[in-house]
Amino acid sequence: MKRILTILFILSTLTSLLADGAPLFTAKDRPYDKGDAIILEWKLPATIDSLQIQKADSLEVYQPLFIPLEGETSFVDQDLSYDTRYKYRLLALGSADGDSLLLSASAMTKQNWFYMDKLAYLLMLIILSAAIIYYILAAKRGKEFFIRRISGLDSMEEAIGRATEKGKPILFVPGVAELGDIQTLSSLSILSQLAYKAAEYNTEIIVPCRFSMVLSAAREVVEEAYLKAGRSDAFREENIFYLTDDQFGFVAGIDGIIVREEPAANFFLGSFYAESLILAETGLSTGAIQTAGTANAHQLPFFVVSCDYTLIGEELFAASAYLSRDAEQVGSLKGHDFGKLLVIILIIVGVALEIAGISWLKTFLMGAGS
Amino acid sequence: MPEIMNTVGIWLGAFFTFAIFSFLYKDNPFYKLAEQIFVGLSAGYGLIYIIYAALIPNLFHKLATDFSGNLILLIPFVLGLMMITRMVPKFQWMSRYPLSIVIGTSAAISLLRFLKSDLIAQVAATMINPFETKVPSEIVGKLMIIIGTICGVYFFYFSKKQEGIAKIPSKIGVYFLMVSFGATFGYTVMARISLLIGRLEFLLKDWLHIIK
Amino acid sequence: MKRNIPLILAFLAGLLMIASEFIPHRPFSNMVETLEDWFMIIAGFSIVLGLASLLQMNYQKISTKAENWGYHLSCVIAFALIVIMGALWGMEDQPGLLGQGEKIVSWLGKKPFDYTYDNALVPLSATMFSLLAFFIASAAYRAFIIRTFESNLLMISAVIVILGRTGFGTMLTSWIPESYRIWQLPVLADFIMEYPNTAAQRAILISASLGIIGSSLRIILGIERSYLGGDK
Amino acid sequence: MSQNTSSVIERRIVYFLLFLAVLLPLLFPIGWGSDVSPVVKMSYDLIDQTPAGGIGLISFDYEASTITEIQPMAVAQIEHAWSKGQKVIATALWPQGPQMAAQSFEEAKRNPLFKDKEYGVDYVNLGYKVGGMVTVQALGSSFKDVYPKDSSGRDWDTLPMLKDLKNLKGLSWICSLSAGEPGLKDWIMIAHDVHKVPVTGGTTAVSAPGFLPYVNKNGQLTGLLGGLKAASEYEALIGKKGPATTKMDAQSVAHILILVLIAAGNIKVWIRKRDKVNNTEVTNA
Repeated sequence: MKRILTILFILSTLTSLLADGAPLFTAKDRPYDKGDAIILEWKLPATIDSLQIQKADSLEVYQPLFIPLEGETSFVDQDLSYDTRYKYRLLALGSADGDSLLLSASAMTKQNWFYMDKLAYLLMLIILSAAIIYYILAAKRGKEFFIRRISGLDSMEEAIGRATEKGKPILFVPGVAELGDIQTLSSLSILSQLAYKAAEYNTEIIVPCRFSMVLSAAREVVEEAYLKAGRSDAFREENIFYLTDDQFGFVAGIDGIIVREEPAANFFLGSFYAESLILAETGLSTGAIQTAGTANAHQLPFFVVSCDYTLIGEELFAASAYLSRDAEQVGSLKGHDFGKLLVIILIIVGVALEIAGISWLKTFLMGAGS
Repeated sequence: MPEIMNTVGIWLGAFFTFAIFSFLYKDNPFYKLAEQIFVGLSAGYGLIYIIYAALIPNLFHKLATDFSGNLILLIPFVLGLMMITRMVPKFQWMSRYPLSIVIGTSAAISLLRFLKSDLIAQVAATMINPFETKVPSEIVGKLMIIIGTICGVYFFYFSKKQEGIAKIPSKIGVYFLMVSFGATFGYTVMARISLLIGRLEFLLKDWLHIIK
Repeated sequence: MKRNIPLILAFLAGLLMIASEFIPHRPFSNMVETLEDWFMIIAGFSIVLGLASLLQMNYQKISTKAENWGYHLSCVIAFALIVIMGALWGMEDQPGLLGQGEKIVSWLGKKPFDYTYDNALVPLSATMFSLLAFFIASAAYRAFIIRTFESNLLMISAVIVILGRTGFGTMLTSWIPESYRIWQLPVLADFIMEYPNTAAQRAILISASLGIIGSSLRIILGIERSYLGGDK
Repeated sequence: MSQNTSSVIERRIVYFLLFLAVLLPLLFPIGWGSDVSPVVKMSYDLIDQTPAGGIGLISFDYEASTITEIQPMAVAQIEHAWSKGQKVIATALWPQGPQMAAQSFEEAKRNPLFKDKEYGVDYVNLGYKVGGMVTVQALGSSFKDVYPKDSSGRDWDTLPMLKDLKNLKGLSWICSLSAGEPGLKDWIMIAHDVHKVPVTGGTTAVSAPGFLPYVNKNGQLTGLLGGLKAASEYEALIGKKGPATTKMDAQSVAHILILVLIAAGNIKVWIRKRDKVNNTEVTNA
């Protein structure tokens, strides 16, 4: 026992000597990554005045890589190729000219099979997916879930009614994003409900699209809705059309439609950017009932001030479940709500731990979030 | 000659600028003309651009110079052609294959990206110790972040009636949303005015040479 | 069957992407980049569908002499013009069917395609964008009205931030002593942006991301399939 | 219907007022100064305290897309340096840089005070060199090796102001007007950190926060101009009603107008409500 203690003592003295005294410069492969980064670390005496780190290029000539700010002791060299050896050297100038130092180090990049810092990320993915799938299955087995009122959606019927009364069309803009954007897809499932009702009321529905793939999908969705309503004779393909890929060209075209066709109800649902206010203000000037919805938080204020009803963030994704009362969608919504509870609990626990000075939870999550 | 054509170009730009501005008064022939030219030009621009910037360098050039080395590119090539089958009703079903691959992939990418940066990162960023500093305004601010985030998330809780005591956090959440909407609106004013300044600068400087 | 294969494809594609996120080793590590290139190609082909729709709509308006048909004719002409220019002389450094068009460049100063872009599309786009300056003013005039508690919050925070962003706000409140700095308008505006605004934005982001996660999952699992239309 | 017409007219009035609020300050500059932030003052002091005859270098590391924000800084700094009897060298790490430099010199010479400034004596435009940091490093050993000729092909030796200049150490100050990379960071790392020449910089408002950490006690960056507001502050310091000042004026007037509109909108609603109350009373009686 005593011997072990002695050895430990000597070891610790040695390491502390190393740490305090001798300057140190190391390079090592970043673990658990795709082999694209090397971590450089250094420890230098306090008398060092200026520092520069250099890296050998393909001709073995050292080029400046990085000049650390005062107090920095590490650097991650990124965007490297895997399975390659990289050489570095550290050049330090002391306050007196004779005091300069030159240290070199090298390391090999290596590809791994798992990103360890993504563990929290994978766990969250599994928990959330499991919850959503669980509730979907429960709903399919016949369990009923409650959904609170979403005022923006109760107006939909009213809007279609108004359009029918006036004999004017309905305008539906599925956002300005590509089909791959989930907001566009959510918008299309709302369109499917809306087109079904419009078919029932025998009211025309106009859908301008910014991208060809959105056009294809929108046509499928509306045609299917008319078919379901038993009105496939009334389906008019040319009412779902493409204008242009250009953001403002698309907006200019829609503005023209709004002032000339004067739709009685406008729906702007999906991903919107700067054009939100242009569309909503133009629509307001014709006196249409306007319903908008987007998850792009920075555009919400503009819809809120110019539209009659606005679906805020998640409400856009909840809309389709709310309108259709389809068991699978309602179940999925219940799963999202489980996620919200989890988030609230995590935040409360996290804040409590932080106040207590314990921060492993935050660090664990941060690793996944960065 | 290029100088004259440059001037012609500026006059053209000025004409289109006025044509679009005229929409603010009301819809009129100038706006209708500018709008339709805009749609036509930009659609044509998109076609040419995607041919020169995506199809030629990423596909045709690679296949033409090294066909056997780029065999894998035949997959997107065929998928792209399948997209076009939509124009022929009989083969319309073929376009569903590329469509479903694109959507399946995009859905997975969105799922991962939003889980990471909008869920986990935001939750972690909210785990703060409000009493770390001694500055009162910062303590209040940090408490606001914690309470506002929790109540805001609760506002979006759909599967429970928000009545009685359960209504309070939801109301607080709405108050935070309103403050945020007002602030975002106010913050955006400067950027929007800059756009107009840019257009007027074009008219006054490049076109009329009134200001330098 | 015609419907099941696409659903299986969507499922496999999604699963592969998720795997590639967590596995840093080849062949998974650079899958996202590869697929992004592929999508550009697929989107490149599918633009034909949109253009067919655009031309068909315009043709219909022109041939039936519908209202405003003349304007639709100008749309088609503009489209044809820029496509021909791009095809003949190319854009930027890219040669077209007639090469680099040195002669026309010496006359026009640029390639015709680039000339049209700079002198027609750029001003059109920038002016359309700049309409926002007017709309933001009229929206402020109409919407920021003292009514309910909620709408008052909306208005007050907007006014504070607008004031805080100009020299005017600094002038109004610079008399407030340093110890009560927080009540100086620019400081207060920053406070609102940094704290309550961040809180609300975060709530929107977090809950919307749950919606996106759920919808994506439903798509990958083939539960959500309205984008494929019906069985035909 | 009548209410609809009146709201259409109201909207047109709002649009027209906003148009005037932006247009008039551009035509007739007001010159409202705002408080000068300390980092802008540092940058100003660097040039202000350089003795006459000193040579400053401005690196034009931006292109046409950021001209609105950055060009006014270049013009103001050139005028400032000239007014102190200094000479200015223009270089560029971005291909469009030399063009931006030529425009800026031309603009500065439009000021009657500087119309006699002579090329080669008071300023030179050396041009663009590819390579970013490597170029800056090479300038550390010799200017003439990197720039045997200037941007218009004149030999180094025919330009009198360059006679005694060997390398970066011969400069009194360096300013990188930078819209991205390569740019300011390279100048800080080589020109300041290695050769100890004071470096200042100008960036867009968006990227300014990223550079603020370099304004530290080591003096890696001597002051920083971030965006149009900083440019207008600089113009105020040299007593000039320049383009940045006019644009900031237009911003301020438009902001005030919007506040006035919000007030007017509230008064309108209040009056309408009061009228409605009065009307009900009349009918009741």
